Amino acid sequence: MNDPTENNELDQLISEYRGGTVSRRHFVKMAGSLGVGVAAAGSILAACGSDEAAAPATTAAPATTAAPATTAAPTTTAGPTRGGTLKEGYDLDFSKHDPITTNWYDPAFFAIYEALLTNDPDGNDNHQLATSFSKSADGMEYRFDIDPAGKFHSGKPADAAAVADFLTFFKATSFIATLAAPVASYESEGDQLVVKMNNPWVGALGPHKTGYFRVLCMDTWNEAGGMESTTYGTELADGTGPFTHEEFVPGSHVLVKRWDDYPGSNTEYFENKGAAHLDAIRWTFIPEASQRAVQLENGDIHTLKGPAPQDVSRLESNSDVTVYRFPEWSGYILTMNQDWDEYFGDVRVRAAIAHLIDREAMSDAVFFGDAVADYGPLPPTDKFYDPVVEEMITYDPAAAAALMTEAGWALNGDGIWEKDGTVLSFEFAVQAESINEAVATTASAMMREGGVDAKVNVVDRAVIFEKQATEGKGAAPMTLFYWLWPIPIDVLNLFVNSATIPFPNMSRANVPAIDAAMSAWTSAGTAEEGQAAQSAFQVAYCENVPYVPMVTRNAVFAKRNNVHGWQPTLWNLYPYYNDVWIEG
Amino acid sequence: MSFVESKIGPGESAPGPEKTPVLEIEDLRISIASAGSSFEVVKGVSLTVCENEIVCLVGESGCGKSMTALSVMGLLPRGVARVTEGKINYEGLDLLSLQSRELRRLRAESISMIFQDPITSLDPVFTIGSVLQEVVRSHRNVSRAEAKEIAVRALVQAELPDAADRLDSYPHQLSGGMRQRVMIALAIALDPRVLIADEPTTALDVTVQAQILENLRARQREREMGMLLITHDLAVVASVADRVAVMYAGEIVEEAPVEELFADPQHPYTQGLLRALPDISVSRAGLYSIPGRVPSPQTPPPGCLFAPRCEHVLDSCWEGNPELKREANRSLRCFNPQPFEVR
Amino acid sequence: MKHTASRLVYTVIVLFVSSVAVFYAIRLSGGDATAAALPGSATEEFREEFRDRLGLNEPIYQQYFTYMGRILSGDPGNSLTNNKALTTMLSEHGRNSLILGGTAFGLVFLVGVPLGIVASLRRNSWADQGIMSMSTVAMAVPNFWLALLAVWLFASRLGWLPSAGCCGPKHLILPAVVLAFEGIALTVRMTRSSMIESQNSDYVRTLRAGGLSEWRITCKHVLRNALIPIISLAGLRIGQIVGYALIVETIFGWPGLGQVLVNAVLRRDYPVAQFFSLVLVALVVVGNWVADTGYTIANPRLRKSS
Amino acid sequence: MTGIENSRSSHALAWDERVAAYEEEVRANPWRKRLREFTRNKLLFTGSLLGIAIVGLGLLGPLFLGSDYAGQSLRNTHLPPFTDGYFLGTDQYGRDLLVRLCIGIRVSLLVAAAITSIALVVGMVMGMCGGFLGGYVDRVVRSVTDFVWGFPLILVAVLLAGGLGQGLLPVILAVGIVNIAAITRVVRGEVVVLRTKEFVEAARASGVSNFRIMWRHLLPNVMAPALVLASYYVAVAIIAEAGLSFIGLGAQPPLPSLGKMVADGRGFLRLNHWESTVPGIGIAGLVLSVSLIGDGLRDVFDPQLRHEAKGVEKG
Repeated sequence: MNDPTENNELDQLISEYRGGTVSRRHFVKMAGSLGVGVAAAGSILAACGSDEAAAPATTAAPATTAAPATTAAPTTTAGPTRGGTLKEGYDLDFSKHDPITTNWYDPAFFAIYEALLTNDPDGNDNHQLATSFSKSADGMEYRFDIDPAGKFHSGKPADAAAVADFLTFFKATSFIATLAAPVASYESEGDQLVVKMNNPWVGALGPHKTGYFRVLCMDTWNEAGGMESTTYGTELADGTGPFTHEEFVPGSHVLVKRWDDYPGSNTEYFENKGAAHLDAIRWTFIPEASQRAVQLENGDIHTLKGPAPQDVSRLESNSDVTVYRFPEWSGYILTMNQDWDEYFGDVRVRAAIAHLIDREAMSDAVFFGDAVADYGPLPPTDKFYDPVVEEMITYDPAAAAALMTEAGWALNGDGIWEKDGTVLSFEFAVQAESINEAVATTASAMMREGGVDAKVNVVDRAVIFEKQATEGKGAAPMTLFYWLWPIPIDVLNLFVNSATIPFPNMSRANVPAIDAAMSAWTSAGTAEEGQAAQSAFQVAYCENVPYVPMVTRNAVFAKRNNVHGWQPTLWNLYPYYNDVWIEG
Repeated sequence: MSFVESKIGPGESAPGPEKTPVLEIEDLRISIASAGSSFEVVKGVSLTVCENEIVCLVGESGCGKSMTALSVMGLLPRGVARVTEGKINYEGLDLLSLQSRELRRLRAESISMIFQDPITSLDPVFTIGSVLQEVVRSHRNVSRAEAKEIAVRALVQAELPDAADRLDSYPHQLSGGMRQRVMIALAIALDPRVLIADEPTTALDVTVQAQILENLRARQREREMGMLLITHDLAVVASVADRVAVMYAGEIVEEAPVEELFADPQHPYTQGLLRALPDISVSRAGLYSIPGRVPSPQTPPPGCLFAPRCEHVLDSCWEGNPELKREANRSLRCFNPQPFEVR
Repeated sequence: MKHTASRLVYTVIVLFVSSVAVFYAIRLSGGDATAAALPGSATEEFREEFRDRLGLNEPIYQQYFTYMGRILSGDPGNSLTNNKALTTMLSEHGRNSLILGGTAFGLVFLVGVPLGIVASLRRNSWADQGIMSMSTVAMAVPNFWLALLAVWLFASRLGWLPSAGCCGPKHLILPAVVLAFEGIALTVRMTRSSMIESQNSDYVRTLRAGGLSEWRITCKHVLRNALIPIISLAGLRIGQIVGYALIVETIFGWPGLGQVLVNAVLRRDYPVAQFFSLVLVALVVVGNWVADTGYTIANPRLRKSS
Repeated sequence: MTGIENSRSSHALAWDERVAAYEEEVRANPWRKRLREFTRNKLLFTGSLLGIAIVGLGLLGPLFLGSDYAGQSLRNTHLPPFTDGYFLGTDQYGRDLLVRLCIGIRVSLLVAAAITSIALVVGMVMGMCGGFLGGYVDRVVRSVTDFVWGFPLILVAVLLAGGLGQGLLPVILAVGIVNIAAITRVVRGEVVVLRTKEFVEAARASGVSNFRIMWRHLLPNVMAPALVLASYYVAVAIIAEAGLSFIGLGAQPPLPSLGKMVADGRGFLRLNHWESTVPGIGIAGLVLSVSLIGDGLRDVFDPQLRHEAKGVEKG
């Protein structure tokens, strides 16, 4: 079902490349992310008449990005060996292993839990907990077959009733569940889970593949105290995944161990049909960005997510290491809190700020080119991306100045916009983390150049939440926010919908056109309706500028070459661990 | 004269010329280096100490008498002061040419020394018994028990009360006088031939001073040691000395048997010192002090070093430093000696 | 002994005052405890209920007494972020910190004292001047920068040592050396001047006059006297190591008390932040007391009074 | 005593003059001797030269280079020294490292000055009151200083930063408080000795008020040792500020603090190590110069300490 859009994208990419708006390197990267193999990319380039298409230098990068093609034929003939602890370096801190109450989901969710479905390396739907599924012709009902003999780690049954139990509760309690708003109910009928829709929705399966919709055992969860539990997710967790929860130390590490009773996965593309090869997996949070690559190079860790951007090319040139890079479903955005009406009440001010951000320069400077500019809410790789946004809030300081003047602001003696005694000078709160700080520092300097004085205030993790969530002027006027979500449109809905003020609608945006576009999306029954709704959303977003979209970085994963079966893809946030084994 | 009669203890006959010298210092010169420049603090001192004889070296502080004493022991502060010329003979051995190891053997065994400040001169972290025994055992190949016996005997001889019980005491548990007795015990434990005492009573209470001196003198007499006693206190000199050498600004200016010196001081500096003694001048108009100050090493006077302070100074005194002239059993360094008047 | 006892009373008072200071400092800091414990989606009512449950809505002095009561009863509570018992965390991370801090502490004295002795014995020689110049420079190099340079050289460039992690002997080398570095430099200087002072003391002159060998005087008497003031400053070294551990453990990813504390402060995990600050302060205070007692034992002048 | 002067010969007078001239030279300007010691003192000389160079760079540099420490040039990032007109190169945002070094030195110096002033003033007052007044005042002073003295500085700062938020103020307060204890201890020790001196006893006997005695008689006497000590604590302050900025508690971006610059550059050691090497050398140089000056000052003002340190025997 993805193929048509993919081809459209590919066509578009080729035309961009021909038109000279996309560099060769960029092209290869993008093509790789779209599942085009190296050879194919090379031939496309050749067809485009690039004089250096076949230069050896170009093949180094795509060799890794095109990994989906190469894993099909592993180079080693020896079979997987059992045992060992996979040590994985990780660039984010850990949140507790409870899909219902967690703040975000971690790679351990992919080891402990399973969702109904997942994406295969090509982005197609594949089974996980469900053994098969069907969709009714009118799009109002989905039926998932669940193995009646399924068990959670605790030994409690993981049958259709248990799954329905969880999803029903989840939909009723978690704010994340609004992602699946068009779902009317989850019910079990014998060995089937029946998902009934309020309206046919083209995006219905999307949320159910994410980490939050991973199925846990409600009985265990309730026994541990339910919403008020202080133990679930920290001391215990009960899912159906191939590994069991062992240890959870935020700020340091997380440990899971093989579940020997794992019955095997329903996911077709996993080669391992039984219990996991690995004895255990240990994820270590490495807050110091530059340490991550060093630890991988030294063999202290086997695999890694998120090396510092400046270290990526070095890792790529290391013959012991394989690097995977593709655009992430994420974005760095500036929030502009409209409770600070004097600054951001006027859309022209917000648009002016958006015109001041030189996204290409930011991408080069902070990410060493490993990022793409965002001119609208969706990353350019999203299948619903509408290039029309590229003409709207572009980098254009002159346009910014014109807008400010039109809105009645004038530059004061310090070169900062001022209107009726209000100086456009405000706090810009940023969470203490090196890339966040770098993005914010760059953005702040760009704004200052255009007469907007956003004073960076680096704060702790616990404080940034207050700066974004507190009602009224208790929150900071501007903050930097980094979102990461496999189905961008769904999470963006949360940030812009007037129903989610004040949090997570951090800008307190209340734009009827956006609300309307979002509700059109959640009631879109066909791909065409979906595309129309999303295009409308993107245009409304760029016209009203609730946030300033800036850049989407590449997700970068790396592994040492003695690790096999570890396969990060564009489509899931994290790799799966069923097939992973360590050689030697 | 009254000073001599005040002498403590048995006033045995003055040492005769037949006595054998145990320590001979010849033309000793010592320099101190400081802040890039160096200057002489001892300028050609010659001195002889015989068996069973107490020689007192007298002078104001800073005149070089302590340096002279330390140079005998080879204990001049390293890197700061050094002997530039001269000879120091102990029973025919030239101490200055000895290896440090040989010199170390002589210390305590043949020549020992008592220092001015008993408070700081004992290692605070060891008991006095352990230090005494350590010294004994470093020279004599004896058992612990024997060393302890020697230590106790020395302490008894130094008249430390309850000597045997004090072995396990730390210095801070003893009074100043007791500590000086420990120092004496250390010095005499190994029966040295020469004992050097540098202001041994200066830091003590007046009541204790006499006892310590008496004890020192008794030990010296019974062992017939040669003793070099350094002091600035003429009362001490009068009470124990056999012969006296007076030092001024690094030179010996007068040397004589004690009775003769007190009866007939010839150098104006000696005369001034005597005149400054309270029991002489108290009947006169107030306390006497020698006018002026000791010349600083940076600005030495051109001729006789005492000229700027001398009552009887001549023009010739400003032109050249007089030689030390030996006459019978005394010597003198002066161009213009005048008879002593008690004023 | 009376001295030691009164120091003990004083130590207890200091501990009490510290506990109040630490408690207030952390409680008054900004940031919401519920941010650490609850998901962003939690409602305000639920947050309020949570604060009630933790007693965060009571008057702060009452919170203090409740809290101290729990600590003294041996159950300081659990972490807000992962609900681990603080006592368990203390034993796990405390062990790591003891390994690192103990090694650094050992290095400070095992390296610093001998170097200082060598410098003092070869005074004004090239060895002395070399050691002293290096210690002067070493004191000027900030340890966080040193840590970066060490990682860059030994981990990145040469690949001899791991850049971070726990807990093998190889992982220990870099953080321990970095942590000890300034302490070593200070100890070298102190040992040297203390040795020189001791060498020039009157009692050493007495011992020389007693004919003892230089070697014996130095090894037994000079050293013993010179080490006394160094022992008395061991307490300060403990404080320094504890303080720097906050930085060094974070840089090297060493899962000790310091790293946990910094993390807890950053995420407003009050129970952990309070408890671990208190533990570190207690460590410093008790360390000072032990050093002081050691000083008393080593120094006969304080041991018995006549 | 009087008789001699009449009979003074021309020789005697000539020598008197020479001595008098020498003494006059020593007495007339006690600073001259110190100055001479100053120039002769290698530590002080080297330290001062280094210090003057670094401080001069901080103060004068921006006059010539401009003080646009925040200005970015994203096309010129990570430049090594001597490239494209950037003397020390640029950082990750293409900001001129030389300009940032200059401003960073200023920040370091200002923070160190603030910390040391606080420590000096409060420490002197507390030390003098404790040492002179004795009794329970002294007991309180001693308890407080002993209490603070043993506290790990970084821990104090982390706790204070929690309470006051990030920025330079909590750093100044935290380091200031710990340094107060250090100064207080020394001043108190000096005053306890001075209290028994004749001139103080005399002043007290003649009914001079405590405040006046402290102000007129004690202050001038404790000033020199306190200043010498303070020079050491300038070094402590510089290192502490850098360390705290390094872990993100000090200066907020884009204001450059040397510690923060080291932290910013740490990710790019492989790429352009100068980004953290330059500020690192800046800190080390600053601290080195301050501690050399401190050592030198101690030699000049406190010769006894020097003799002990250099091994010249007393007496």
